[in-house]
Amino acid sequence: MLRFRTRKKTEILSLEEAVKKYMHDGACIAHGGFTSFARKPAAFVWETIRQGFKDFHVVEKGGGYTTFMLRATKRIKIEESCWFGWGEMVGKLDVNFEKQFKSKEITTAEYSHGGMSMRLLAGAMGIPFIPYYGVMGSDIYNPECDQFEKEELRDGKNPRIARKKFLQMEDPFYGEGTLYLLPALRPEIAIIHVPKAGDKGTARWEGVSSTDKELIFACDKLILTCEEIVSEEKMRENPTQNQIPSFAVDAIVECRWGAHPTGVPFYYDYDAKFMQDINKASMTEEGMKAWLDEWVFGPKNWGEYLKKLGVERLEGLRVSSTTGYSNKLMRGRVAPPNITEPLSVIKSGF
Amino acid sequence: MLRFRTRKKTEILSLEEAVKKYMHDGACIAHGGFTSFARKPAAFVWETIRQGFKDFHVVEKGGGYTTFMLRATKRIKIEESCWFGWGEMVGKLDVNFEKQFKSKEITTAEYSHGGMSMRLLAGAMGIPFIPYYGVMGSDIYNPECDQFEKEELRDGKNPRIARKKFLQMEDPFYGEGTLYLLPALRPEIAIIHVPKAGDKGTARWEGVSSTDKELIFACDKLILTCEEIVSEEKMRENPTQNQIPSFAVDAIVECRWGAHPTGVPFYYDYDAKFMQDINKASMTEEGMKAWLDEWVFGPKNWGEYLKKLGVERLEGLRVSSTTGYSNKLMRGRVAPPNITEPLSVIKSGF
Amino acid sequence: MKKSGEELIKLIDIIPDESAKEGEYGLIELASIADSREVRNDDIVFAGTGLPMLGMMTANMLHAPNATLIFEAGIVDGKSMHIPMSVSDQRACYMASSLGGLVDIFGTYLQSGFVTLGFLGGAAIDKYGGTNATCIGDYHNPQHRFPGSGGAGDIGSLSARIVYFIIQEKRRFVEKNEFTTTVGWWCNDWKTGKWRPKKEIYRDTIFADTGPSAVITNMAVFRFDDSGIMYLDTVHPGVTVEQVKENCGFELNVSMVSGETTSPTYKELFILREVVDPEGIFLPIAPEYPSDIKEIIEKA
Amino acid sequence: MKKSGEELIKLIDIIPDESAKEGEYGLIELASIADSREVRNDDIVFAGTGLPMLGMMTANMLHAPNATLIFEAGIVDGKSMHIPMSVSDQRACYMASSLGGLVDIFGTYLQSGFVTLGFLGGAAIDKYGGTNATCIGDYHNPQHRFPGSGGAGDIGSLSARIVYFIIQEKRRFVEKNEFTTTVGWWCNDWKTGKWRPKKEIYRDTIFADTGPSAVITNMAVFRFDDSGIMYLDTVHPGVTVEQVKENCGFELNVSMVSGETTSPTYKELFILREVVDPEGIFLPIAPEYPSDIKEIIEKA
Repeated sequence: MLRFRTRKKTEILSLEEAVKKYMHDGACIAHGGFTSFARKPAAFVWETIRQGFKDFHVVEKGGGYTTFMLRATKRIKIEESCWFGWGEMVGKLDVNFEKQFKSKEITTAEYSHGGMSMRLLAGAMGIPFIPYYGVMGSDIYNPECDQFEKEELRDGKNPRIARKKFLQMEDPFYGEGTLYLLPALRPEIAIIHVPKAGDKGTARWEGVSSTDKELIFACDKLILTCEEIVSEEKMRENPTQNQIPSFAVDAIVECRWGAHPTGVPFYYDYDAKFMQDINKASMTEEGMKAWLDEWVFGPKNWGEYLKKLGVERLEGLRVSSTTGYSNKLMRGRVAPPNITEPLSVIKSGF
Repeated sequence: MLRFRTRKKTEILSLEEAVKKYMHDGACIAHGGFTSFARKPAAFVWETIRQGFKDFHVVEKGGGYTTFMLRATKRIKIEESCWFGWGEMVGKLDVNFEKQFKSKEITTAEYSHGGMSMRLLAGAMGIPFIPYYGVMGSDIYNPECDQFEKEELRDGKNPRIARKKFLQMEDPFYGEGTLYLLPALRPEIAIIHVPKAGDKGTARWEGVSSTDKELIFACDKLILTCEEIVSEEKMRENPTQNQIPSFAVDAIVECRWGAHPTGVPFYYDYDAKFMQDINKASMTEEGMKAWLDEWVFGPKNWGEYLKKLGVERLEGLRVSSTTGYSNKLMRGRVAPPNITEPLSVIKSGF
Repeated sequence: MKKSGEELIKLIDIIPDESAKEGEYGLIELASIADSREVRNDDIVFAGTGLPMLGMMTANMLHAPNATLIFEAGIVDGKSMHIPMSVSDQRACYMASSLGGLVDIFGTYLQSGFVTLGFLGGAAIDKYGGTNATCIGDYHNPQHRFPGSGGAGDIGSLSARIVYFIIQEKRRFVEKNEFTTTVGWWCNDWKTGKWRPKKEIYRDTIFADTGPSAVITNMAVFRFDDSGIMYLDTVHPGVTVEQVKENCGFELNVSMVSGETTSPTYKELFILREVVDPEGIFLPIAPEYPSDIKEIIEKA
Repeated sequence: MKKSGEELIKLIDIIPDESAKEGEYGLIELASIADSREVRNDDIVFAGTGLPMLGMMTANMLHAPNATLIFEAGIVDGKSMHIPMSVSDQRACYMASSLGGLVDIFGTYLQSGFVTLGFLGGAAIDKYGGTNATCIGDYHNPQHRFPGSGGAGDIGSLSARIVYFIIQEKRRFVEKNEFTTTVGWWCNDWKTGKWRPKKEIYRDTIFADTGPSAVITNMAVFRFDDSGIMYLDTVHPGVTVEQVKENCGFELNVSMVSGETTSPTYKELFILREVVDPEGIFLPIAPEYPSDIKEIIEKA
């Protein structure tokens, strides 16, 4: 979508201000990070739920902690995704998704990871579609399995919903047979959690990118939440390491532990225990309500949420500066071994 | 082009060995770097010319020093590009290109930078084509200006030449009008010069990427020339900074000053004077021949070429470790000012 | 058992390469090791979360040290010291060759044919090797609704070979999936709506030849015949062909059984338990080592 | 003149903002400064090599400190201390916000509409604002053959506004280009092969409204009327309308001349000469400063 924009003056806002200013009922939103492990904008979604916004059209490469929370509070109306589960540490199933899918509270358009990634890439590049080879013959491309078509959402009235789920086409250039054309994804608001942002918007992360590089440009408005705002000058000493150029950023929110219970490489680890507890709570409506009252609606603000988590819990997530994760975190039955060099490398090199 | 490969065992070769093993007459080749400034694989092309290989099909985003050299020695038969000039410091015109285009010694397919970049991206992603909006209405898309069609190169016999230069298509997904479909670019051999490579293939550069990230995967065979081979372990301490994963690399050649007279950020600056001299020589056939005899065919090997350049010249290209370029290089009429902070930043910040 | 890295490495060398006996290993362990044997040293392996990781990491310590592991969140050839709980776990990034994102992994590496082995778990598979991660019942009004494809669909259609790890249950081994998430050797031709062999639909393209190569369960190893139908290849030690048939929801071809699945060796079990998943994240509690092995371990 | 950074900054503040007189500046200087005035503070500017850089960098020091500069090799918002000789010069990367490649710059930033001002040089332009960087004569048998589009075609069709910097010569200002490399306000509709206004061909798309906004030469400033035809807007001080017409290859519309191009001020000249291109890479030797300005500079 070629749409001309003026240079964005990046503004620095509080969590409350940013949610209030940018969110609205029915917004088409997308979150950065990966499933329930890496850099989900948890605090932003937490505040969004508290402020009562609803009826979202969520487009996301894979679900995770943030979509789990939105579903648990019935805030999603339309969802385009490739994975509707959550937390791999809890068996991947989201009971609320299953319920709301069956009751048709949520209408979905369903692709695969590769397909959604390509769709975001097309969105970032401003082209309306992109070819993709993945999952030929799957029921993902069964015309009868298109809920948007069934619900008459593909009538062209909603500029964020493509008129077709996909098209098949013969390659006219190299004679390589049939492939799919997939429509671009163009969320209105993307929220990405990063460790560090410069005060004019330049930002970076370490570890996996997920589809964040594409989200930055596929959206109309980009909000960064971050662990720390640093001077723009500091960020620019090594520009090769910055994935987010300043001109793309609308607002920055400094929010420590803003991805909890998911992790931020080199800042803190994921809180598997916390998510296992929520998952248990989510098995009944009352359980979930009690959990939400305690952890989402209870605390006065994000600072109070952190206080409630307590020092011991947060300290337990402290990472090693060499590996970017906690070498001590208890995740299974047994404490992690005290290894400082990969054994596969010791044994046979790279 | 989905084509299954086995894991490449990266081999470390000398410059002579690598050229001998990988190059052949008629090969479809592509070079990394940008024009005549950044990281052109100059030594590799120099050795290729010396070993006599010819009739190349060059696909490249923009020409530069290396295509200039190949044209000067009449080694190119087919060229797909978006810019057929060279050295911006010498007025951008390549007299040999003009001559060989007119005499039809070189047959071209001509796009724009954006178009060639998108074509390389499609090549890297294994899709046969990609949509692009750029340069609608230009004679670049005048069906009468397709030399490949005219020379009957689009008959599908050459797997590296698309059956059509482009197609026009109406967007069926968002109703955004007409756009172009451009065929993927799929060179056989790509040569990229990088500052550092690990001994198993992991590599990185600093500064601009040009289209190197796409070339890595668009090609069948990837050869890296580099300033230094370091231990694989060293490269992996900061994986976020590596652009080239080890599995993509076929061969590595350690070759100091391997991009001269173009530059390598944080290693050495471009040698504008050297290129101005060649450009002058290229104005006559005798001039060019004398220059080639002296600088390409004369030295016994790349080491001798460096000796011939001499300490003073090489020292003059030494870069500052802060900026990655030479703060002292004489490029215009006046020596560079002794500035250590950008004045625009001092005056009004970022 | 608390051993240092060096002690573990030394033990790997001295623990015997002999087959363990029934009862000395769990079936998940046996299956993980069977999984690991599918990895070749020159493979580029795209692995999903969970048991596929175990197989790949075991292979890396033994016969396939050079096999390259990629994970969908963007990780290439990480050298984990602690097993990741997910394909985006920072533990998987340690000493990686490069870190990118899904467009790199799916759009580029997978789609341009670098991946020679897709290593997947799955909830249900049909006799054509297609898997269903989406729903039971009508798509729009399902009895059960699962998370959907994730990366499995892509990996399962764009890798040269695909190996599945699935729990052996009647309801998980079905005649034909109600929803095909990842295609097997037969699939719908959407031009005609017909269920046909993939080799015919995609004749002359590379997709004709990509597909499931093996299915490994806690009871057996299955492979596919020329017509793209699953058959029983080997049964795990102590498991009978009859038992496998009882736990399979379709008429299983048992005419090509080649024998018993090779038992894991003590060395393999040691690597799996003490090096790959010593935290017990994916592995259940293991049977004890026999006394001679225990002695070797304790002496070290 | 050898001044430190701080001295230069101080001088920028105290050098008067008064118009310089004819003879106190070269025409390239005048044109560069006219160029700089086209930049708005909220622009994202995609600049080509050479004189467009001068205009942009001058604007950054004056009325448009927040305008963002991008270069095609992959550079976003670099803060150069030394003027780059090319759009890939490492000098352009210093203190950049991010460094990527052409796919980022063309495929993403430009194609998705972030660029509000394309800032280009050009060899030849026609009265519709299309430029020719490819050839003179028949494409297949040309009299002259040039390097071709480079990034100009893309920038010239996907930026909201485009400003050209072109040397004023009869052969460079033509009725209609023999080869349209970068489209102006009219172009060929390849469906019909007809030469038509771009606004009609691309009606209801954003391309209807993208196009050249100004052409700046060493003699004058040109703009475009509603039908997409170039007209003379201002003539540079000391240049007559007649002189411009003599150096223009088509029948120039001079009915809308709005007056004289505003002269550069001493402050602008000082910035251009001493801050932007003190090495004299793109600027020819400049006339001397008048004595009062020289005195201010020397005293600092």
